[in-house]
Formats: sequence, structure tokens, C-alpha cells
Amino acid sequence: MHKSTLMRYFSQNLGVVTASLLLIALYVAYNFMHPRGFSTAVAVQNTNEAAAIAFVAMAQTLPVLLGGLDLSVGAVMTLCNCVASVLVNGTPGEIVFGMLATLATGTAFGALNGCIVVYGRIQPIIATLATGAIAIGLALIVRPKPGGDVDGDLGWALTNSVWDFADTYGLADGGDAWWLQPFVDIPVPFLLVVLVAVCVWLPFKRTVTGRTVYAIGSAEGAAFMSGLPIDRARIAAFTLGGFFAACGGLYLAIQTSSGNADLQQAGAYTLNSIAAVVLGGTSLLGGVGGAIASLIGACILRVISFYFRILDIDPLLQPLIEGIVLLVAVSFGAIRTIRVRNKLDLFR
Amino acid sequence: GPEIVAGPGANPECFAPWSDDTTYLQWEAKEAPYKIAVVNGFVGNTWRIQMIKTAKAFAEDPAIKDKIETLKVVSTGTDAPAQLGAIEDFINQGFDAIITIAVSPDGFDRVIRLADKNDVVIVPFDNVLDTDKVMQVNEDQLEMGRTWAKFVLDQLKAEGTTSGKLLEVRGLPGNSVDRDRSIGIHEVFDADGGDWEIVQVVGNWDDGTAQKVTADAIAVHNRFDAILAQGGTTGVVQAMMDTDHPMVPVAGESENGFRKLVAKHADEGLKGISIGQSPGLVAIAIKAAISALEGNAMPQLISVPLPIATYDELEDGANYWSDLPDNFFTVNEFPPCGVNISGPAIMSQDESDVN
Amino acid sequence: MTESIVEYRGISKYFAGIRALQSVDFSCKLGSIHAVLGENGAGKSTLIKIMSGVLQPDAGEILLDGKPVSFPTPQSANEAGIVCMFQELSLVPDLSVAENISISHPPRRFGLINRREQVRRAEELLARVRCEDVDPNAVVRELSLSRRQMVEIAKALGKSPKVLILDEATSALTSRDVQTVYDLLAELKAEGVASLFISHRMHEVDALCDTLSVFRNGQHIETFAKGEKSEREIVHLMIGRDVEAQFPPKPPAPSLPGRGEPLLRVRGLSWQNRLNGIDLSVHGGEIVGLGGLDGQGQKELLLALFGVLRDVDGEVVIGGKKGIPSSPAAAKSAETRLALVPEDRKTEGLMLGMPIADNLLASSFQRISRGPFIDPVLSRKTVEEGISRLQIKTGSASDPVMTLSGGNQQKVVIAKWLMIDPDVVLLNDPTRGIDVGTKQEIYKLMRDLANAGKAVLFYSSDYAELIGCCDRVSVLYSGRVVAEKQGDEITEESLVAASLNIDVEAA
Amino acid sequence: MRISVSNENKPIVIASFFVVVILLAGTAYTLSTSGAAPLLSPNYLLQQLQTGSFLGICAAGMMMVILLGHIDLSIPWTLTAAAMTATAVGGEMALPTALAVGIAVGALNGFGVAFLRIPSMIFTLGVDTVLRGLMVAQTGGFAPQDTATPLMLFLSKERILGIPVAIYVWAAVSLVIIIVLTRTGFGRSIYATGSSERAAYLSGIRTRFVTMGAFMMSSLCASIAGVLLAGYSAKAYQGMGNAFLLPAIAAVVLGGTHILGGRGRYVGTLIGVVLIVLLNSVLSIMQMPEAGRQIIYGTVIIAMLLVYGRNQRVTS
Ligand SMILES: Nc1ncnc2c1ncn2[C@@H]1O[C@H](COP(=O)(O)OP(=O)(O)OP(=O)(O)O)[C@@H](O)[C@H]1O
Ligand SMILES: Nc1ncnc2c1ncn2[C@@H]1O[C@H](COP(=O)(O)OP(=O)(O)OP(=O)(O)O)[C@@H](O)[C@H]1O
Ligand SMILES: [Mg+2]
Ligand SMILES: [Mg+2]
Repeated sequence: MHKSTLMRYFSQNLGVVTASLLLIALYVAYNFMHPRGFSTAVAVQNTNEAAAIAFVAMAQTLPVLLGGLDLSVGAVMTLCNCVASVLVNGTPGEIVFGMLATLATGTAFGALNGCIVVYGRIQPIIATLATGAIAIGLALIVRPKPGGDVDGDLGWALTNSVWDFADTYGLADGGDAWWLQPFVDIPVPFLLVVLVAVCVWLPFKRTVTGRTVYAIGSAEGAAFMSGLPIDRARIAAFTLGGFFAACGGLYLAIQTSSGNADLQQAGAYTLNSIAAVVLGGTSLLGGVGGAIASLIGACILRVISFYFRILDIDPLLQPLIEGIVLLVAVSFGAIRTIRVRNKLDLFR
Repeated sequence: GPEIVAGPGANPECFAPWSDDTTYLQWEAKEAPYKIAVVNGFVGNTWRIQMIKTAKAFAEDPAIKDKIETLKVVSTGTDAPAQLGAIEDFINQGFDAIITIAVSPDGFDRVIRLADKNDVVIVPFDNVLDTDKVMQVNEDQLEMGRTWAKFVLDQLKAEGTTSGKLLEVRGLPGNSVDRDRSIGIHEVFDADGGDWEIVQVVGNWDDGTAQKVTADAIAVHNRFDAILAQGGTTGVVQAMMDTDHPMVPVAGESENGFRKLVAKHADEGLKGISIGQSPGLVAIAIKAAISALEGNAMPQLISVPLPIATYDELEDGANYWSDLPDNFFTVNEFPPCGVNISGPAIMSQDESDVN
Repeated sequence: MTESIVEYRGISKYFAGIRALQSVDFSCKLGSIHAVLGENGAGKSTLIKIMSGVLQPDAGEILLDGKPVSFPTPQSANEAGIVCMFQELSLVPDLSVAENISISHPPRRFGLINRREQVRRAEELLARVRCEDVDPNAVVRELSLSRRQMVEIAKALGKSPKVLILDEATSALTSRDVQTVYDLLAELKAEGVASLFISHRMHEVDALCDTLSVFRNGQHIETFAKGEKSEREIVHLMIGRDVEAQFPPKPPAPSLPGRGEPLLRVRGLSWQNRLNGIDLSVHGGEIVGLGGLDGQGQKELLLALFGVLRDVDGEVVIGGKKGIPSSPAAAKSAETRLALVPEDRKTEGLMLGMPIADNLLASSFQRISRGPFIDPVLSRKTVEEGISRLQIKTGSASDPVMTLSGGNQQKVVIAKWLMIDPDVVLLNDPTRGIDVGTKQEIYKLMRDLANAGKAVLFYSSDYAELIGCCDRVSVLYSGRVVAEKQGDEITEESLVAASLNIDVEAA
Repeated sequence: MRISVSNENKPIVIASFFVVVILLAGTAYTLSTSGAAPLLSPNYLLQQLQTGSFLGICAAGMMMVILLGHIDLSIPWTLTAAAMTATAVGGEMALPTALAVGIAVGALNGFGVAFLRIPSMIFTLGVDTVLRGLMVAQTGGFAPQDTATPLMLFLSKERILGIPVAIYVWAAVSLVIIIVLTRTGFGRSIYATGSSERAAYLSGIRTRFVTMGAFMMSSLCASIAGVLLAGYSAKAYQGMGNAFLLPAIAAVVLGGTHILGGRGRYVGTLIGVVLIVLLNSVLSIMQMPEAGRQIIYGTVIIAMLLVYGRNQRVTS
């Protein structure tokens, strides 16, 4: 018999649903324990911290859906961060141009990744290992030393609540317009992430290209035989991944008003993005999951680290606990393994 | 936020202003005890671990124990947003002062603005910020480079060498500390007028990398007249010995291993100078934060004297320990500040613990 | 008859020097159901892959409605009205049935996929193939192979084909679904659609097609109308020689009692809700068939015996040893000596990219090793023996196994298991997609194994095989054995009746 | 046993060719700038191979795991943890301790990947983080001794017959791996499992133990590299393994091992390591700044993979 829609949604999206519940539980508990919990200040701080990794996790999602991995997301984000730190200042026109140029840089780099993977027919994981190095090299050329002067007003406006945004730019009566009141407490970074997710990711998922991305990850041969545009979807996926990484880099530049071609930071972002994707319930085998799930995964990663600031934990044990929590969190995937009754289902 | 006031500040022997034009900052006095947080970045090396332990130990020091209500230490990794987020979180939690080693020299505008709004004292040290809006604690990296170079120059001149080939082992590329030290070194050699060729390699302040690049450089260039290393100096000397490079003057950091080697081989020509960025800086930063919270006028940029030890000043058990591991940083005490936590005391709970 | 819609002129195709098709002239006409016959590797799949844009010909031209065309991608072929159901299904397992059905041209609104319309469309098409029981929102992965084939057919219908190609697309269908497909094809024929039908089951071809073309060795041998030639002649055309009896003779049925302990005895075997207390026994020297409709627990039974399923209840005695093996490795161990030829040779039987030799040895590393080390001489000898015993047609044993034709690949799987000298052989539809000639060899092999005292348990979706090969047949229905037939009782009627769980005697 | 398919040897031939090109280019550079050719001096080459042996041994272990279609991201801190615990224990027991750490970490990795079936990419990443945490806690809590034992010093620094002992160790590890891969059922099972775990499992191969075994070999190799590196630096230190992860993966892949498993020859990995070591040393002789170094590094990898011939397009 046909299952009810809700039941079906839950059973087909078990990963995301569990991740969302976990995130809510963790975040609510954090707010209860925080001396100033459930306040705009805390929400603004939290979303600021999570925005860049959320973008990068979304960027990682697309190659993963294809059944590959992008080891260059962190590097592309870093490159865009450096580009933005040079370009995003001056007159409003120049600022807008700088932002567009930054997004274009990441998008172009993503497209380059896609072309190498598609036309060079090199496995994504190894192709992006190489292009990641190139991206870092370029970032170092753009910004040999950390620094930069991203427009200060922009930085303030985009890293605070909606009210501050309106206030900074004198919009909606400096934020006091009555119609804005329901929204004044929402953190801007939250809006930005949601905006990108809703206006870019969700429509993309509902195009033939987006569906092809899922189809390739699930069964590439079948996708080809079904007459789907394989090459186009691959390139599109990497391009969109580059765009998301660029959003992350741009936001990072605005948030820190500077750029930093830091190899280690790039590596950390790449690895964390993979962890976020997995925590969100997207399968590393491809075909199942989505960018929203990764976004949630990224938030879980961040919320876990929030706890070190409110609990009293020996600082030298923190890295150990962080590692164990990560290990345990990803090991929840094993529950599926234990429940499997037909061992062939393990070899997917 | 703090007011800019005229000097002099409190306790000038300890909180020495960087230069004559250093400004002074003053916050409104708050009642002790204070809530203080240390926001570290990366944690996977000995220096940082020693720094964290020093911070913990210093908070237990009877002289300031009563002034501290809580001391919280977190390490955020190399990720700038995580560090900024942690600082902001502590501001939100109502902490009074936040000590930090910045992941990046920029990008703190927002948290500084918030800190000023909430009257929180932020004290960056070690990797400091390119700003004059906060009170910072550091050793003078430029001066360190100059001192290294002067020492090497003196040694070479004493041997009668007035020109030659030198090896400079640099630190993490892009880091401001690396940049300043290197500038200091080159300033002195450029000014000297001798014909000095300086070969640069990147050692990442890390023993293994420094050792490998030094060995490679020696293999290619055969012989250097002296070596100036920003860090990983134990590895640098190790590479010299492995490649049978003659012992030449070496300027380097304050690792115990380097000092041990210098003490042992100084007679053979390993004339060394060891200057260190001390993990003990954290203690001075904490002390400075407390002083600021008490309402004292403080220099915006506090200069901590360079702890210098040349080969003829080394003394086992005093400024190096021949029976202890190579890996900890020797200089940790700053008597004028009442900071008296020696390296061995920090890195081993008791002496019997170590062999 | 009407004009030919697709016409091949001198099409050739080579793979790394191997000739797959050689100057083939071929055409198919509107409003006909055209069978393409030939043994494995004859070039049938290549023929239709070229037609549907998956492969490009090396020489020759294709005419569509009399005009030369070329199809660089499956998409372009689809646009020209040529729709193919491939031998390896082209469904995407992680997408829903509805999404799969409208995969390349979904209904849209504002440029985005309209999901509601998509589901509605799927329901409509599923109803057309009488699969109302399939939930359009279910993920394809959850469906059984036979359901998937039906979805695939619905998907093809949805593209309103002018030419519909079915490449062994019905190999897993049950008789009811096969009937549906027959009806559908007849309907399409009436609408003027041309259908190309590839199958190794002669009776399907017989029931369905009006025109037959035979291929051999990459060449088009002959095309003729149905009824012009006898089945015997057709088989001769296909494999170039006469086939005597289809099945090797069965030994006279011995009386059951007094034959001692069976090699395999199963009592009350249960697993999840798929197996509900199976009782079964197989003696040395006999071939026992598993009958019944598709999906009644036959595959699960074989997997359970082979140690693949968890939490299986019931009593199993294999060669005197009690208990269900805990894994395939335990199953093949010296004590039980069980072998399983799995359902899907491509994903379960073979490591496709690895050399033939390594595939042959994959189950017997211990046997050819001294201590931890493989004995190179022994291993080479073993491989040669395996290849010659089953007459596997290979160039070199170091070629990747994927370069073999389907039938030879299947032989590799069987040969691999014969190397461990098994006592009990479990076979899961071993002749699916295998040509007549090879099928015969496999039947003979099974009989030889039985004659050598082994116990053979054999599942097939083809009744004719069960009737021709088996000494006894146990018919499964919803995870239980509902009937056990032996000797002359094994007839098509009795098997069909038992499959539907109708008591013939009572009726 | 395995008769090599010519396709498998192609990357090896091309990589060897690149090695020669790099040597010549580097020599041309040094001749034009300083008139000497240190790159071609046996002593320099031996020294490069000596430091290359650490990477070589890591890559050897990494190859086992990549052949399975997995990856081991825990190598950096496995190496570090093995070296640090070994020096902390010191004396006779140092070496066995390091190896025991390697085996334990490998068993944990293998357990997570094979039994819990967590993707290796993420599980080994977690293990790496845990090991780092352990080492931080250990350094902070127990002030471990960090000087290398005489045996460690011997293994990585001494020379026998003019050749560094480290190179002998590398050769021994290589020999063991070649024998395992080509002459044992375990080795063949690694290829089979990497090619199709499902089919291997249904062939009665105990794929979970094969996976465990491969991960244990990987960690064991990392711990051997850790011992050598500690000997070379005369001590163990935090983060000593950081520089080995990505080059090890790159070396394995440049050597022609397929990143998705099932295909690859060990000789290729050896040449891949030599290639990367030489590339690095030529770049540092040229005093190439970090930016250029990264760009060249990435470009070389892509260029070589393009030359190797592209993967088959998936059509079914
Ligand atoms: N991709 C390929 N690479 C190499 N050779 C191929 C390839 N595809 C087909 N061949 C060759 O072409 C021959 C014909 O193959 P084809 O798949 O058309 O046979 P078939 O008639 O469909 O067989 P079956 O009945 O098994 O489906 C094969 O024997 C094989 O040698
Ligand atoms: N990489 C390859 N190299 C050489 N020949 C190949 C290769 N891949 C496939 N083939 C050949 O192509 C033919 C067609 O492939 P296909 O996958 O359709 O198998 P098939 O023979 O039709 O098998 P089956 O009967 O199981 O469907 C195979 O028979 C095989 O001989
Ligand atoms: Mg075929
Ligand atoms: Mg076939």
C-alpha cells in the first residue's frame, strides 16, 4: 500500500530529520546554559560564526551528490576571501562590483574544476586536490600577507541584526519602520544563508540539471542511458559549488574585513565541510542528501564547539573531546549498519 | 571603551611602553574578582601547550588568585570566524577581559567595537593585531631580528669574515612575526655594507621542516658562514651536524634542544644566540588585563624585554636543562613582572616525572 | 507492409579490434514487432546501442524515415522517437518512481519541475502497464527487479516512442507481467509503433513477434516472418549447429526413502516476513528446483543458506553439520562446502575490472596457497583447468573479465565455485540472459554435478527450465513451500497452479 | 602471478619519464645559476631519498587503503602519536611501542570502516582528531620525554655501505608490500575487495578482515615512518606528520593506482614518491616562493593525470 506522505518523507530523509532534531536539541540546551541565552546578541554571534562554514558545506554537497569529493572548497573559499579583501571597498558601486567579481572568481574556479573533471575525465577527489593547491597559490599571489580593508560599514551591517543593517544604511527609517519590526531581531548572516539556499539551491534542485546531479551520483550509467545531460550537470554542480564557496569567502572577508591566504585554514574548512555533509545525512556515495542537510550539519559542528565556552573543560582536553564527539557523531551512521538484516545491503 | 590618556602607566618596569610615542589607554575601574578568558587559536604544538599551561598555572599564583573569579581557556583552531565567535561569545557571557593570540592580524574590528561597547578589555599577544585600538603585549620582533643579525655579524667579524653566504630559515609564510623578524635581520646586513648573500628557505618554525630545508640548502650550497633561524632551530643544528657542515655561528629561538646543542658544541664553533618568544607572555597579558580592569593607565603596546642568552651565558639548570626534553621553550620568567614560572616547572608536574 | 522507419546500411562497429558488428544491413518497419535473435555476443546489444545513441558506428549509415541521421547521445535518439529499454536497466535507484518516469523531460511550471503533475503522470503510465500497486513516490531502490522492469516500461511509454526497443527487458518478469507487456506491445503495434524485441526465451518471441532477425558473430544472417521457420531451424541459424535435446536426460527417479541423510535439510526456516517456515531437503545426486512467482522468497532462501542474512530462524543441516553458516566464507569452508551462483553476475558474481584468472581464484585462495603465499604454478594450473572445464572462450586469462560476453562471464562465476569442489550448489537464475547454446552447457553441467553426487538447489524464473532440469521442484508462495512435485508431476500446469497457490486437485 | 596489463604500466613509464625531466630541468637551472649540478651528485640524491623514505613508507601504507577504494586521513597524527609515545617510553621498548600504536590505530580505523561501515574519509578524519587530542593531552599532562633512542637514530641516520639505513628500511617495507600484494591471498583479496566488495564477499572472501588488515598496514607504515622521522630529527614533536598526508595520496595516484580502488602497482607508488621528492627539492633549490610552488604542484598533478589517459566514460 502507499505510505502516507509524511511517513515517506521521514523514512526517505531519516538523515536530515535526525540531524535537524539533534541540532535543535543541542542549540536549545546551549541557550539555556548561556547566561544571555535566547537573545539577539547570542544569535548574531552564533550565526556569524556559522555562516562561512555553512556556505562551504553547501559547496561540498554538490560534488558529494555526484559521488565525488571536492578537496578544493576550502582553497577556493580562501582565494575568494583574498580577492574580496582587495576589491570590496570604495564607493558603493565599487563595492558591488567587488562582490560580484568575488562571486565570479569562485564560480569560474568551480567551472574550471568541473571542466577538468568532465573533459579531463579525472576523478574529482584527485583533480580537486591539485586545483586546490593552485587556488591557494593564486590566493597567496593576490594577498601574500594577511590584511585588507573591506568596507567597515558593510562589515558592520552584514554581521549584525536586521535592525543594525537598516540603521547603518538609513533604510526603513533607520530600522524603526513599523513593518520591519517583526524582523529586526533576525541576524543578517542567517538571512544571507537562507536567501542563498532558497533562491539558488532549491530552484536548482528542481531543474533537470539538478536532478541529473542526483541521478549521476545514484547510477551514472542509468543517467546516461536515460538521456540526461551528464556533462552539463557535472560542470554545473562544480560551478555551483564554486559559487557557494565564493559566498563563504566573500562573507569571511566581510566578517573579518580582511583576507588571509592561510593554507591550514583552507584545509580545515575542506575537512570540516566533509564532516558537515556527512553529519547532515548526505551519503558520500552520492545521490542522496542535499545542501540544506549540509547546512544543518555545519551548524551541528559549530554548536558542538560552542559548548567548550560554557562548560568548564580542561583546555588541554578540549581537542580530545572534540575529536571523540566527532567520531561518535559520525558513528551514529553505524546504527543503520546494525539494523541491516540482509548483509548485501551493506555493500552499496 | 577606553580613554586615551597621558602616561606614564602603572608598573612601568613590567608594562614597558613599546616606544616613546606609544599612547596610553584607561578603562573604567571594575570591582575584582574578574572573569577572564584566553582564546587560543591552533593548539597542536608544544609552544601553545606550554602557553596554556602557563596561563592556568599563573591564575593560581597567590599574587593574583583572588582577583580572578574564573579563567576559561579555549582553543578554536586556525579558523578566524571560530576565534572571533569565541571572543564575541565571551563578551556576551559577561567576561571582563579576553586574552587572545590572533589567528590573523586583521578582522577584529567588529569584536573590538563590541568589546568597547561592553567595556571588555581585549589583550592580543604574540600574534598581535595591526591596530592601535586595543592594548597588546609582545616582544619586539623587529628588534629580535636585529639582535640576531648583530650577534652573527659580530661573531663573523671576530673571525675576520666580512663577506659571505648566510642561510636564513624563515617561519610561516605570510605571518607578521615572520615578516618583522626577517626585516630586522636584513636591515642589519644591508646596513653593514659587507658583501652578504642571504639564502632564504622556509622552515615553518617547525623542527622537521627546518631540518629538511636546511639539509637541502647545505647540499646545494655546500657551506654557509652562519645561519639565522626563526624557529625549529634544533632541527637546523641537527641538519648541520648530519651533513658534516662545519660548526658556524647560529642565531635561533629558545628551544631547550637548541640551547643544549649550543652548550655542548660551542667550543667547536657553534657560537649560538638564543632569543625566544616566550609562552610566558600569556602571564604578562593576563596581568596587564587585570591592571587595566583595575582602572590603571596602560600603554597601548606593551613591550616585553627580549630574553637573550648567548653561548657564553648558558648555564645548565638555570636557562637550559640538559636532562629535559628538547621540545619546550626555556624562557618563561619575567622577574620585573613577578612572573616566575620556569619551563620545567610547567612542563613536568614533578622532576621525577622526567626520567 | 509499411515503410521501414529505421534502416541500417553497412553498419560496422569494432571494439579494440574486436568485431562487434560487420557491415550490417537491417531495417525495421512501423507497426511490427521485430525479434532480434542471436547467441551471447552476437552483437544484438551493440546493434540497438547504436540505434539509441549510446554507441557510434565506425562505418555505415543510419536512415530514419529514409533520411540519414546520427545520434551522438541517447537524448538525440529519444528526440527522434527511438526509445530503448536496456538490458542493464536505466532507472536511477535513489530517485522516486515518478521522477524516474519523467526523468529527462519532466512537466514544468515556471521553468521548474512540477512535482504534482509528475506524480499524476506517473500514476497514469503505471496504470497503463497495470502496476497500480507501485507507489509513484517510492524510491526505485525499494522495488523488486520485476517491478523495476515494469517501471522501466512505463518510462519508455511516457516518451511516446515511434520505435520501442526492449533489450532483454523482460528477463525477470512474471507471467502476469509478461502478459501485460504482450498486450501493450500489441496495442502499440496497432498504433503503428515499431518494436524491437530481444530475448533469449524462444516462447516469448514466438508468442509476440511477427518478424525475426538472426545475428551471428556480428553479422546479420537472415530476416524472415514468423512461421516461416521452425524453432529448430532458427536455433541452427543462431548458433550455426543443430541442438539436439534441450535438456540432458534425467536419471530414473529413485525412491525417496532409503537414500539416507540429505546433504541439505532445512526445517522451519524463517527470516523477517519474507521466509515463513520453509521445509526442504536436497539429497546428493539430485537437482531440486525452486519454483513460484517472482519474489516469493526463493532468493532470500538461497541467501539465507549462504550466510548472507542476519537473524534467520530454523534448523539447517548441511552435510551433517547443524546450523546456518555465518557468512559466505563460513559457507564455503571445508565443513559445509556450499557454493552460490548469485543473481546478478555483474555486481555480485564478478570483479569486472579484474583479470579472469583472479576472478576464477577468488574463492579458492586458501587452496592454492602454501602458508600465506600463493603457489604460482598451482594457481596457473587451476586457472587453466577451470577455463578448459567450462570451455570459457577467452583470449588470455589476464584480460579483465568484463571483456567476456555475458555467457562466458556466467561461466567464470560457475567455474570459480567449482574450484572449491562444493557439495551443495545453490544457483540463482543462472541462465538469465544466456543464449540457447550456453544454457544447454549449463544444464549439462548441473546434471554432471548431480551425477557426481552433489546436491543442486536451483532457482529459475523460467518454468521450462524447471521442468526440463529438475528431479524435484518445491514451489514457494509467500515464503513457504506450498507444493512439492517430482517426476512426472512436474508440468507447466501444476507449477503454475502451485505458484498461484491454487490446489489443482481440489479445483 | 598477476600479469600486468599494459594499461597499468603506462603511468609508471610516464612517471619515470617525468622524474628524468625534473632532474634535467633542475640541473639545467643549477648549472645556469651556480655552475654546479648538485642534483646529479649521488650524495645529494641519497640524501633526498633518505628524507623521501618517510614519505615513501607512508605512501606504501596509504596505497593498501587506496587499493580498497578507501582513504586514510589519520596518517599525520598516527605517525606523530607513534613517534611521541615511542620516545616517551624510550629504551628497548620504544620501537615495539611505536609499532603497537600503529597497529592499534589501524585496528580502530579498520573497525570503524569495515564493521561500523562509516565512510573512511570521515572516520579516519575523526581518528586523526582524536589522536591529536590525545597527544595534546599527553604533552600537557605528562611532559613526555621526546629524545629519539639510539636505535631510532641508527635507523634513520647511519649509513651502511654508504647508503642511509632509512633507505634500507624503505626497501624492506617495499619488498614486504610487493610480496603481500602479488603473492598472498590477502593481497589478492585487497584487489578483489577494492574492485567490488559485494562480489568479493559473495566469493567467500572475508572482506571485513581484509579491510581491517589493509588499514592496519597503513597505520603500521605510518608508525614506522614516525620512528624514522623521530630518529632523523633526534626527537618526536607535535605535528611532525602534517607534511605527509597529501603528498602520500598524490604519490600513490601519480603512480597509477586508481583512487577508487582495485587497480594499481606498487612500483608506480615508488616512482610517484621519487617524483614528488625530486619536484619538491628542485622547487626549493630554485627558491620558489610558496605561491609558485603550490601552483606548480597542482599543475604537475593535473598534467600528469591528463597524460595518463583519461578514465573511461561511464555509459552503463
Ligand atoms: N564496450 C565494448 N568493448 C569491447 N567489446 C565490446 C563492447 N561492447 C561489445 N563488444 C563486443 O561486441 C560483441 C557483441 O556484443 P553485444 O553486447 O552486442 O552482444 P549481444 O548480442 O547483446 O549479447 P548478449 O546476448 O549477451 O546480450 C561482444 O562479443 C564483444 O566482444
Ligand atoms: N571494457 C571492455 N573491454 C572489452 N570488451 C568489453 C568491455 N566491456 C564490455 N565488453 C564486451 O561488451 C559486450 C557487451 O557488454 P554487455 O555489458 O552488454 O554484456 P553482455 O554480453 O550483453 O552480457 P549479458 O548477457 O550479461 O547482458 C560484452 O559481451 C563484452 O564482451
Ligand atoms: Mg546484449
Ligand atoms: Mg547480454
